[in-house]
Amino acid sequence: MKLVTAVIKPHQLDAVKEALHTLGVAGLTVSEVQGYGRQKGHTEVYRGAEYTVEFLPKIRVEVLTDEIDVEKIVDAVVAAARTGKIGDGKVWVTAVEEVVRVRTGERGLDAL
Amino acid sequence: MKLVTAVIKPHQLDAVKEALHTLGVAGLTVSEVQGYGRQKGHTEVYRGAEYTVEFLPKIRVEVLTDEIDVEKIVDAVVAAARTGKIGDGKVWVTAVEEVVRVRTGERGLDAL
Amino acid sequence: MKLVTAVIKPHQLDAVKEALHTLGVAGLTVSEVQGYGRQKGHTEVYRGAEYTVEFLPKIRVEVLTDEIDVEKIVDAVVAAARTGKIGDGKVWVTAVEEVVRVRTGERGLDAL
Amino acid sequence: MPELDSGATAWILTSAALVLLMTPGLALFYGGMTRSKSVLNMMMMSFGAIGLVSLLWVFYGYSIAFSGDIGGITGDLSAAGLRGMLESGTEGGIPDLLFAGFQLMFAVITVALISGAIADRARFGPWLLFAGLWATLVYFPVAHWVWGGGWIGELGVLDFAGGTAVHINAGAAALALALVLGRRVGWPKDKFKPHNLPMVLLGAALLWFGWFGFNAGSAGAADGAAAVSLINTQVATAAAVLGWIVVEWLRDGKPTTLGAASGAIAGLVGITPACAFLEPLGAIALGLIAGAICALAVGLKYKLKYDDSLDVVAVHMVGGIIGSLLIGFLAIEVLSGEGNAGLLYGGGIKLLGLQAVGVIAVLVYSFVVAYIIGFAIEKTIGFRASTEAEVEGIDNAEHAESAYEFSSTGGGGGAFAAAGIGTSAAPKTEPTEPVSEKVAG
Amino acid sequence: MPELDSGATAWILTSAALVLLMTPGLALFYGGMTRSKSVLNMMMMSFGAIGLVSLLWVFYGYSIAFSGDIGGITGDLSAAGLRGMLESGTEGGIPDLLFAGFQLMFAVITVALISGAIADRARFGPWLLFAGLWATLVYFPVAHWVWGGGWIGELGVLDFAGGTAVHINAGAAALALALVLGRRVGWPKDKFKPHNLPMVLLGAALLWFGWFGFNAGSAGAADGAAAVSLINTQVATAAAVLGWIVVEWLRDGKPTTLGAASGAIAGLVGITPACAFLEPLGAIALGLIAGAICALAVGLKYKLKYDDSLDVVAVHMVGGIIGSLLIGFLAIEVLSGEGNAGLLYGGGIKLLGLQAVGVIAVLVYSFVVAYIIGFAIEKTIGFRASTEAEVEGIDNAEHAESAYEFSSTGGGGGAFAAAGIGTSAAPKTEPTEPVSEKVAG
Amino acid sequence: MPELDSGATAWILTSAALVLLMTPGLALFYGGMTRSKSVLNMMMMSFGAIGLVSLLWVFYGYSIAFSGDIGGITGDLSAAGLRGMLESGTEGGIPDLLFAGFQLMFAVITVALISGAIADRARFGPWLLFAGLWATLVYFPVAHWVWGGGWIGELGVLDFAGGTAVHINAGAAALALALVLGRRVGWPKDKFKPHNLPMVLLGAALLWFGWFGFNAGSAGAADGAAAVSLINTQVATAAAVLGWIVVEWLRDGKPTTLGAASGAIAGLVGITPACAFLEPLGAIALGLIAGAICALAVGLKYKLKYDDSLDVVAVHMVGGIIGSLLIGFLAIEVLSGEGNAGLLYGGGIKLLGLQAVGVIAVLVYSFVVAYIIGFAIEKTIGFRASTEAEVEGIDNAEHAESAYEFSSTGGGGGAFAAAGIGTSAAPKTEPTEPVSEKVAG
Ligand SMILES: Nc1ncnc2c1ncn2[C@@H]1O[C@H](COP(=O)(O)OP(=O)(O)O)[C@@H](O)[C@H]1O
Ligand SMILES: Nc1ncnc2c1ncn2[C@@H]1O[C@H](COP(=O)(O)OP(=O)(O)O)[C@@H](O)[C@H]1O
Ligand SMILES: Nc1ncnc2c1ncn2[C@@H]1O[C@H](COP(=O)(O)OP(=O)(O)O)[C@@H](O)[C@H]1O
Repeated sequence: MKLVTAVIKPHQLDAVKEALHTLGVAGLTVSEVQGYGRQKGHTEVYRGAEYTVEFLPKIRVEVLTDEIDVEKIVDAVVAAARTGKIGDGKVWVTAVEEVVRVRTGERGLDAL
Repeated sequence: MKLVTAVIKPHQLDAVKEALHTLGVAGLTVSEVQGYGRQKGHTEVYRGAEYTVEFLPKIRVEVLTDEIDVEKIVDAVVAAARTGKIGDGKVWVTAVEEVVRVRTGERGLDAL
Repeated sequence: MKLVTAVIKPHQLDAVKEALHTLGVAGLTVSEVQGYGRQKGHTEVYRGAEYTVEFLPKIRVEVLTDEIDVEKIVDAVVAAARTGKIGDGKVWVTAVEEVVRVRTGERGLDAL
Repeated sequence: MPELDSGATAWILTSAALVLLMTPGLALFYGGMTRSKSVLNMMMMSFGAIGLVSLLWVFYGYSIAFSGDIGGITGDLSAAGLRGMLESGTEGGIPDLLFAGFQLMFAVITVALISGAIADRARFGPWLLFAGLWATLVYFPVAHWVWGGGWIGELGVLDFAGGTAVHINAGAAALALALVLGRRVGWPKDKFKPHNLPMVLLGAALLWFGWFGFNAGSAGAADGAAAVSLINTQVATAAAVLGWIVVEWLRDGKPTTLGAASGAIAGLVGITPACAFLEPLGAIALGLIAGAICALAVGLKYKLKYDDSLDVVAVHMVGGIIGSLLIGFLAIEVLSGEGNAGLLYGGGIKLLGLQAVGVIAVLVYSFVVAYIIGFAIEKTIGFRASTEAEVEGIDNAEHAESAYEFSSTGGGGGAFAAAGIGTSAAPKTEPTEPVSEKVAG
Repeated sequence: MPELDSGATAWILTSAALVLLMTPGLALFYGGMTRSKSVLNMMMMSFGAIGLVSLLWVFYGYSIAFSGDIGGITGDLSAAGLRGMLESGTEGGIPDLLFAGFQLMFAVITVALISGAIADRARFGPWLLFAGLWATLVYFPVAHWVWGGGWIGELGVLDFAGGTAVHINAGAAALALALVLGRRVGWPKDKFKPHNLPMVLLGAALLWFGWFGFNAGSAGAADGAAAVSLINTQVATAAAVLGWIVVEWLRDGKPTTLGAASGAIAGLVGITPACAFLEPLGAIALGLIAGAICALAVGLKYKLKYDDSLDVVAVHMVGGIIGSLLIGFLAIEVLSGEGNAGLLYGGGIKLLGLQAVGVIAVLVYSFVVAYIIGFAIEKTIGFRASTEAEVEGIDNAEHAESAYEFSSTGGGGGAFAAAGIGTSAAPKTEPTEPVSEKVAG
Repeated sequence: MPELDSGATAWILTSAALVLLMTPGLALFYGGMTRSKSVLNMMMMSFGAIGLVSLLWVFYGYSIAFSGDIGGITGDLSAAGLRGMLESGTEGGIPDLLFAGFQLMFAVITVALISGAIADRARFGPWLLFAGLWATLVYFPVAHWVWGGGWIGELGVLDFAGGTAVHINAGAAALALALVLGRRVGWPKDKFKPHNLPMVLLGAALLWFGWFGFNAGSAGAADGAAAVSLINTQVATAAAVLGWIVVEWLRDGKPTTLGAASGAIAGLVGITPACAFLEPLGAIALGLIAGAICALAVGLKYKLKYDDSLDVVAVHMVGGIIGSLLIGFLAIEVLSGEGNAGLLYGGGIKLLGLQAVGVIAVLVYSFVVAYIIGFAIEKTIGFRASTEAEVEGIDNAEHAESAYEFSSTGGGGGAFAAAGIGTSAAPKTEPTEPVSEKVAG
């Protein structure tokens, strides 16, 4: 099994969710992160001095999936998250050795 | 070494922590996430219109461990996190190639 | 490719960011987590009774990198994050099978 | 018809506005103390009380409390609907209708005070029902007893601004409801930490500010009694802040902001019945005592295992008792009237005895009736929310809302806020027009 | 020169302070309803209005509204700069300069009210320009029409504290601006959930409190009219809270806190023109109607597809119309003056007709002029913020700030706060002295 | 004994309540500007000052300031404990005890103002000690100098409501403490961003509102002087809001809400000594100047490297100096008294000279004594918190609390809040009764 992790722009979450839904992926987990990259943050003023806010808010999306669907999922996420502007984020894939559904104790592919 | 990641219901965190403690696991890292799955969210009303809040708050628990304990840990987490109701979450295991304890620089099993 | 994950003390983030910058790492993703470990939390008083706040705020830093740089990055993070006091945190490395830059669709090393 | 005193009228107009502000102040004070998942429900209990009790006061409350007298027990319905009062006159220099408006605010806040005992677990509809019944069966008659020509006032019990009629009354009802509704899930094992302490302090500040209208406005005029009441209110409250935090400092090692805020309220409660009867040094003594004892009284609920969530009993009931009884020690004849000197000022035990009668009568009556009303509601339509609603947050269960929509990284910057998480994605129904189905729990 | 009445003066001094507080109250009420990325911009529109309109009032606003009269349409500039008023006299027992100060507060809040319609997307500079022009071309003359000796007042239209001059006036302008600026990105598909409901309730409470000065202060004295206004304001508002949440309860299944807060404002708006003319039971009827109808009126914007973001039209325009017209049904001759009985109190249709004339005149004039000013600004310097600024947060785009710097885990403990994230790392320039470059967008 | 004027009494009762509210307003204003880990400590410094200074005022403060006179330097102890004032009389139409209560509020806020300079790093106990000593050695005598029959007032220096006695006094002490306690860890490299700007605005609004009592209440009556003070307070403050944000707009490219709030306070401070002596246009000029100069004065601390954390020096000391000196330019004889015309209104240089004497005397005296007290405390029991406490959050270190318990995803829904994280799990001790050990740091 695989874990697809994506760091995307917050406003693209809806599109990504839709795209995954279309592929039949029913579950996912998201969290708030802050990204630092080529995209530069904005400046804020405080008492006449300017400060650069370097980190920008991003959303991390995690989807557990089987080996077969992983490519489709990556492609779907990349397509849905793209705005073409700097700061669109990254998607990466790692191997998962075991998955358990807590409610039932099912393991492996059944747990997805 | 392995990394056990669990996405659980917030109220089960205490039980999971206890269970891990019993197994002698002294450290863990938790974070706030939002889950989307078969469990449906609730509805909120705003100005007479209903909106579905689709994402539900979950806690992600991460535990670094050695190969030997990993099965026990997974079982303990699954048992402690279970309420039997939909939305109980997932537990998964990934391989870790290296671990370092920052304070001492110890590596591998010593770092756990 | 590799993913280096570090759980560090919040105040060390600046130093870690600088250290990575020096190594030429341009991007990273951070998130808020809570750590539970040997370092004990503080106590708060409520209505005359004391309660232990067990979890302590930590920052999780994630850096995607290639195989070659991974050791340098781990060493740099460990050095920068160290205060020598309990609770300094952990750094670990996992294997990544694929990385995509969302903006361009580039894959693998080009995506870093 | 006595002539209108425009200065007195100006002060009571102001005081009425000040007392109105106390109820939202209370909503903030209480709301900040709950967890973030039940703050709206907490605040709605206050706003609901304002809405309902204001109307009942016009319909018949004022009349029961202040119009006529039947055997010292209750007024009659001669002023129901406040009809005919538009030009009726100016009792003591202020328009009668202004007095009715000023007293309306007292009825509202007294009811709202009770709600702090049942934070996190009371359903809103049953609360409104309770509020209406308790106001009708307890507050209106008790106000008559104390201030409307009823038996307590006639007996000679002193209660300048509401130690018995307001605070003991509400505190006893709070105890009854805490018992009827039972303990919250996890209490007392878990800490129920205030989710927003600056909000608690803000609420306490608005209460303090409004309380000048409550106490000094109870003089009914802009005169020396109002002046004494004002300064005594200030210094007793200041002393109670110190009294409470010193107890914490000695006992726990640190003074807390929750303690400072609670101490302020304890001092305000304590000085309420006594404010026009003491010299400032007496008020300071009263405040120190009220602050320190109420700080200790908070421990009672852990000992006796009732979950008075926001300490209405320890602050309002206990504080009201302290203030009412200390009049018997500290009253000054020139202020409290001939024969009413306190024990420490050369008076006898009689005043203290009278005060005790007033205290006990209101305490017992309010407790018993509140218990019966609450019990009846719980057994019929159900007062307490479901465990699930309580655990997942009563705000959503009762009001289909959640209080805050921040994000971890602050205004404007948070990823979840930007992504619309929590704010949800698509509306279930196109909001072209309000939907008509019921909200699913 | 009539003698100074110190009681009346005391009450109007107090009332002026109360009305000033309403504008920050409004800023909180509105600010809590926006998303956390645009709360500062929302609040700044109110604070900017206080700053600018206060000065214009001194320069020429008071004079246009209240000094002299040219054809019933406008005052003159005889009192420009408020010069010569220092000792001028005491109209009706209070210093003229106090009356000018009291009325200043009305001008400020009326302008600020408009801003709720254009939340999340208005640039601050153009807003100030609009505020100044609208105050000059609409508010000052309309205040003259209604209260300064102009044609509406002379006609016999009753508006005690500002149903036409304040609420319909602001509400119509709000509708115009909502149309000029257009809908927000994502509206109406997305839910624009209030980011801080306790803040909304606090704002509503401060408005309610200050409104006693607004309504009862409009009596100009501490007398029976002030007393009637005060109690009517209270009970109408209480009734409107119930009216609004009952509509929600029946329609949606749950009463919301946003509904309770909105209901309060709807009640306050509704009673404003009528407060001194009704008996309390009439005020309750008015409040129930205003609360229920405004609750339903919120649906209009979804039907008609204009994005009046914080429902200024549904609450102020509709509420103002309801209150102004209901005078024609509910006025009591002994209060509203001979020949001014409402339809339900034995009067004729004439008063209702007059009220309708006042309503329509102000509504049309304000809408048209506001639309023209807004349109001109939008087409020249641009009124609406860029889409990017809107999506990423107008607070940063317009004010280089973000509202909050919390962290997920609360005060003092959050990892991001501790790490200085959001608070940024190093200043771009050494802050040894304020930098002089422009801020990059 | 002059007769009681009920209108004057009504207004001073109201004003006393308004001035009391200023201190919690200040707590919010300052508290919102700190980081979220030190907001409670900031607010507690204000609440502690209310508690302590109120009592000292009764014990001997009032007497030193206003009872008797010893060589123009200090009062005596003839009114210690406020004994014998219950019936003493009615100076100028209001009860003496009311005057004492009104002035009490001034003593409280003056002390509280100082605390903004030492945000994030002051221990609470030593702060209370400082507050008591500074009130005793500085505020009480200086109030005597200016208002109690002492040498500054006798000299002919004009200070209507406290430019010297309150603002310069507190500002100079703030500078002294900032120097004694030293810079915060990370200052000036790191940005110390306000954690809650809506809270800052709320605090500024409550200060503004309360300031009408402060300034117009200083008239001691409900008369023309009060009316002038009220409108001047409003328009000077409005002008200062514009003055400050225009400086920002020109210099930084954007107007900020922190600037608007700070500008309001600068304007209020500036107009305080002058409010009853100017015409409204003069007040506007004063406000514009105060707003603009204070905005620039904030840069001083970066130049001179002292960490006046929340800009007490730039706003209160500088603003107080501006206001006090501008009287010498803008005073109008008909208001300020014969021979007291300002330079621009045909007066001579003498008034300006006198004003400068008053400014310098208070500035030097307060700075020197505050420095000595602060230094003595730092060297004995220690004033500044440990670096660890400062970095990890002084709220927990000093008060064993944290301000907020939200969660990233909003009220009721957050995972950490639901899991009880931050709220902790099990109590260390079973809370069956309050524990007695000391809290571990
Ligand atoms: N090496 C990396 N490791 C982890 N996260 C990264 C890395 N590089 C970029 N990111 C994440 O991706 C986001 C977008 O990166 P950025 O360089 O700004 O844009 P782009 O990928 O479009 O060039 C960053 O905000 C950060 O969260
Ligand atoms: N494919 C998935 N990838 C990542 N997280 C998932 C996935 N499926 C479910 N989850 C997480 O598990 C939680 C519970 O899933 P849900 O389908 O609601 O319950 P259950 O596992 O009991 O059927 C979700 O809220 C989500 O956080
Ligand atoms: N087994 C583990 N799995 C995951 N995270 C851990 C583990 N052990 C420690 N951590 C993380 O590292 C942080 C520091 O650990 P701690 O034991 O307090 O200090 P140290 O590593 O210096 O001995 C913890 O707060 C926690 O976030």
